[in-house]
Amino acid sequence: MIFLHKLLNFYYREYKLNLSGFQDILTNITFFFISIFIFIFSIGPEKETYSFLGVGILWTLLLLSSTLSLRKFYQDDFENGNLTLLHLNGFSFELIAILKTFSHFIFVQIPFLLSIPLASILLNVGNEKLYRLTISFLLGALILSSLGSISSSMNLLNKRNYLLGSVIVMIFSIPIIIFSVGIININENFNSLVGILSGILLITFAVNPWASGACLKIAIQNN
Amino acid sequence: MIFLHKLLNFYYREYKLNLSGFQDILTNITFFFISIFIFIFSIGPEKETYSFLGVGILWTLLLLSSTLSLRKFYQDDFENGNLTLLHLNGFSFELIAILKTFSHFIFVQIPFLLSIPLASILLNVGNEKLYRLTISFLLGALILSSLGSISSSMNLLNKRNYLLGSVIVMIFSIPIIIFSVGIININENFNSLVGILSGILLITFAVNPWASGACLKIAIQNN
Amino acid sequence: MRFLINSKRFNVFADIIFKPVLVLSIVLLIVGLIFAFFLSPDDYQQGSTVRIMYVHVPSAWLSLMTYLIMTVYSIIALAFRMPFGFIVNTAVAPIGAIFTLVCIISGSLWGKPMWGTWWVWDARLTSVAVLFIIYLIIIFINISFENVRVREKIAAIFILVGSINLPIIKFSVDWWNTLHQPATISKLSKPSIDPSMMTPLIIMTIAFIFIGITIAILRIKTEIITRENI
Amino acid sequence: MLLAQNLTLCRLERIIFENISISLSSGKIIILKGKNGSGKTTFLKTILNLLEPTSGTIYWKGKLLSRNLYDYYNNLTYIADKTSSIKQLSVYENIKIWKKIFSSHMNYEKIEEILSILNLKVFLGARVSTLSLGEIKKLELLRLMIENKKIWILDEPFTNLDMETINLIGQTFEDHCKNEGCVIFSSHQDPLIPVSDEVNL
Amino acid sequence: MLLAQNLTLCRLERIIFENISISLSSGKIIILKGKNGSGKTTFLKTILNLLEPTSGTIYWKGKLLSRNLYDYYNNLTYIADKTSSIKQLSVYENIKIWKKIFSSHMNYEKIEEILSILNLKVFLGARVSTLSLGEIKKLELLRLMIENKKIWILDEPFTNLDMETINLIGQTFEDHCKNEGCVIFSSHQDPLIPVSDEVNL
Ligand code: HEM
Ligand SMILES: Nc1ncnc2c1ncn2[C@@H]1O[C@H](COP(=O)(O)OP(=O)(O)OP(=O)(O)O)[C@@H](O)[C@H]1O
Ligand SMILES: Nc1ncnc2c1ncn2[C@@H]1O[C@H](COP(=O)(O)OP(=O)(O)OP(=O)(O)O)[C@@H](O)[C@H]1O
Ligand SMILES: [Mg+2]
Ligand SMILES: [Mg+2]
Repeated sequence: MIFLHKLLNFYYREYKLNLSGFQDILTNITFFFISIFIFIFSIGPEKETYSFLGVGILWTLLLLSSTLSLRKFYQDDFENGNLTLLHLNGFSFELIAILKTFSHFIFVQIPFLLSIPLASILLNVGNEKLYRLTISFLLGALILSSLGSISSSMNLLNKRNYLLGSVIVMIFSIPIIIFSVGIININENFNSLVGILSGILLITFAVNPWASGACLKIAIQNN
Repeated sequence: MIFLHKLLNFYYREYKLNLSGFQDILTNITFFFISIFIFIFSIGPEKETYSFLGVGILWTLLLLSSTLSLRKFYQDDFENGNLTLLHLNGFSFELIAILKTFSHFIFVQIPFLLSIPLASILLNVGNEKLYRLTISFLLGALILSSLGSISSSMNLLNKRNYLLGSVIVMIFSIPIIIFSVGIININENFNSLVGILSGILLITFAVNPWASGACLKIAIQNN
Repeated sequence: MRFLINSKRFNVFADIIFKPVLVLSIVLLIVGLIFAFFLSPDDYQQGSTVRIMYVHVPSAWLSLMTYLIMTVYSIIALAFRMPFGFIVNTAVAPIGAIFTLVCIISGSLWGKPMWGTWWVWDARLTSVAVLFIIYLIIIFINISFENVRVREKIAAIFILVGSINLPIIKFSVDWWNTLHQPATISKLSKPSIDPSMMTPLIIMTIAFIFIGITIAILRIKTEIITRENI
Repeated sequence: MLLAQNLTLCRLERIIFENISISLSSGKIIILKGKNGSGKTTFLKTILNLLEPTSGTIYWKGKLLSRNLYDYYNNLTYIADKTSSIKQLSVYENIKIWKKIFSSHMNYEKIEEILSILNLKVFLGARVSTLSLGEIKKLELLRLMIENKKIWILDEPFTNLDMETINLIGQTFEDHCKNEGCVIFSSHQDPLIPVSDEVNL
Repeated sequence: MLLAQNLTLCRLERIIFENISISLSSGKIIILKGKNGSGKTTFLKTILNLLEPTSGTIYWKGKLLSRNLYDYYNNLTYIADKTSSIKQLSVYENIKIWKKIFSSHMNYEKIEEILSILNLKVFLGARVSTLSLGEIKKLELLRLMIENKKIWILDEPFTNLDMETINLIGQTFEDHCKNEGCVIFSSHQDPLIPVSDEVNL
């Protein structure tokens, strides 16, 4: 019970930090839609192409949006000392890593996931694909959040080169994206995709608290 | 002479801030290429498609990547008081805006521009298109930097909704993208494109120091 | 006509006309709906889906009209330094956004039976979608900037720049060869449009206008009050 | 309760402090004095177990600190030399977050009372970044009350504060000691308030 | 040289300070005293022309300040209450940037000499974020020397510093005044160094 209470309180804080209200979620979603617009404007309006390209565009945007928010992952809380504060109040570094990962998922990825149905109408992604897209996005977004946690905690150790973390995330996510887009478009083997994604997810989940926690600890020591 | 000296010193500082070494330029370019790879993988390997889509994809990536770096535009210097410091040393807010715009162009956009030839090979953009692409990118990147300056100085007044600036830049860049991609692909009227882009560039150049300068001033007053 | 540019006069005038406008908008809406659903014929081509038109077209017109009003007020406010223009802009933006949303949703609902798809990327639809996003951004600007004096100017300038979109929306069907509405347009532009379809359309349009005015009065008045308290 | 023996810490081959021992028990106020760069902050971080000492051991309630960390952390409040309030949120929102994170049972009337003693009540709705530095520091010190723990570890609590507030805080320290609490804080000036023990770095 | 008459500033309908006049001429050290939140920082920002006073006028060399801003800025150094060194760069890089930005002609031997007086020389290659707060503040004060201007405007120059450094800085102020310079600084404590004028907010 106390633990649950603690979690809720952590997320109250995250909520306050990430969103000052509904309008922020809306801005997020608007951002995605404008990005889609931009793709359409630059690629051209031929609708047949999109039923095929749509999946790829959505994946690219998911990736870009999670990269976009990587800087905020631990940086702010680290710099103003709130990470230390949390740690001194009984949140172990590993727990912080897990909670932050989910918080990234909830406050950054979920708004995106919510806009997928509408986006898939705009991009003419068919209904059958939509189902598979959503499932694989749910898994993929969690993977990206975990990777993001690892790389942005690594970034705390490396004061100058903030892009490095993003690059690591992107390199790791290339295989994931190839798998997903391929299989979603090919219309076969969906279960095997889910299997593979779940596998990767489990691995990153297992590694994340350990790796991020260690990085956070060293970062706080060296600060 | 003194003025020129001042400019050079400003850029020394920007250089130190943005790139503490060659390694950072590399990271920047890597980032760009990974995005392209992801695009290729997510859309599939049909080569014919790319020769047409390539231009659009490059433009979109240019836009997204300059949006990606908007947060760094004024924020850091504003928060640690360096903006005030510069102002008190004879850099008027308008001058700061102009210099920062070029600094964004030099340290964020130029690395992309340098990598365009390679990228256009990957995306199978033909040689004739490449020339036109490069010219229009040069102009487009300058426009995007000016727009970025305006919107990120506006964001200093708005403590919460940090995506708003990016959204505004993206909305404004829609017409630019339509024009550019369209004309580059259609293979005609290239001179008129250059004319239009130069026109927009001049307008944003004229507005930028004035608008950004006003925002910076108010931001410092309210801080 | 001073009430159009002066908040005190506006308050006085609004108090007088508010109740009649409210009543009128309700009555007109009911009458219009009755006409639209019961007293107008099915289209020989489109069947009863043509009734969507009585929502779609008025909301489309009003979304454009609202933006036009905002553009005019932006010019007034910026050029002649009349803060009432900023007040109107802040108050009216969400109304325009809602009209645009209604237009898009009704259009999509109409498009599914007519074109076989909810959405296509033709010039008119795209430009309306951009209009919607512009409305959203104006609202975000109004919400998220702290300094009132600054944000109203930013919003006004943004409105002015965004108004380039209006002619694009209006004339996109003429300039580009688009999917939007080839059948009905030629129909409506015929000098001899069926009055049984024209009447409900006009009534609904006027009803929408009055609904818009009602909400606008309420919002402008609250906006005036909140500004006095700063 | 807290016993640190012969702590030594080296950083990049440089000895920051050497052979420092302290013993903190209830009712005590310890001041840590030293010049700039003498290692006060580093020492406090060491006894917080954020840094590992190169040699020396720390005990908490007789057990090795690292064995008993959870209990230790449950009993202490640390106020760092930098303020931790979130600048883009309002004072009220910060207090609310603290109340939640520290699972505090202090009610809002009490908090408002303290705020009005600190002359902060009018700023309840103001964004923290618009406060003056001293006001931000005072807000930070409010955490002592909100967390309501036994051990207070403070790093330069008096910077940016005026004499009036410093005296108020000295008073608070004494009250806290009377309630079985204890305080250790660092300062590079003379202790402006009565202390019971002095450690020189 | 600098003359401020009857400055008043309101923020959000609240009067921050009212009817303050100062006159700064060469050889003077003015201290600005006041409690937390009394408006010291705001006042300094006003005479820096960063904020517009609600009423009152400021003159520089007899002319209205806003008419003569460029010359004014050419003659002053402002050290804010927050440090402006760039944390992720090294001390040396920061100094180099400052030297360039302020077009300083001071040579590196001189700078190293000052650094060694301030006990900072060993940190020349260290990243600023690894320094202690006092050391960062000392680094910031080095700007007084690098810029080498006539008027020094300092916001709480003594926070985070130990007595030794404070005395050193007091000495520097006096030397500066002897060289036709002048100093205005804010503090919420008693002036720890001799001053020639006191303004209470
Ligand atoms: C989401 C999709 C749609 C959007 C965003 C949209 C938008 C608009 C707009 C902005 C107007 C006003 C133009 C003006 O005042 O000149 C308009 C008018 C109209 N629309 Fe649509 N529309 C959509 C779908 C449809 C569909 C599917 C139909 C019917 C097949 C349709 C039929 C009409 C008609 C008849 C008019 C009145 C034309 C006129 O008098 O100028 N629209 N629409
Ligand atoms: N941007 C702002 N908007 C509104 N109020 C502000 C703003 N900045 C400062 N204030 C208020 O003005 C008052 C004076 O602030 P100022 O920073 O000048 O105080 P100070 O004398 O420097 O205090 P300290 O000794 O704590 O540094 C404070 O009450 C503060 O809350
Ligand atoms: N992460 C780090 N890496 C290397 N050296 C460090 C690091 N952090 C601090 N130091 C050095 O350790 C010494 C002690 O620093 P510390 O912050 O403990 O000093 P302090 O006594 O708190 O000083 P002040 O009174 O200025 O706050 C300083 O010389 C500092 O440069
Ligand atoms: Mg310290
Ligand atoms: Mg101050």
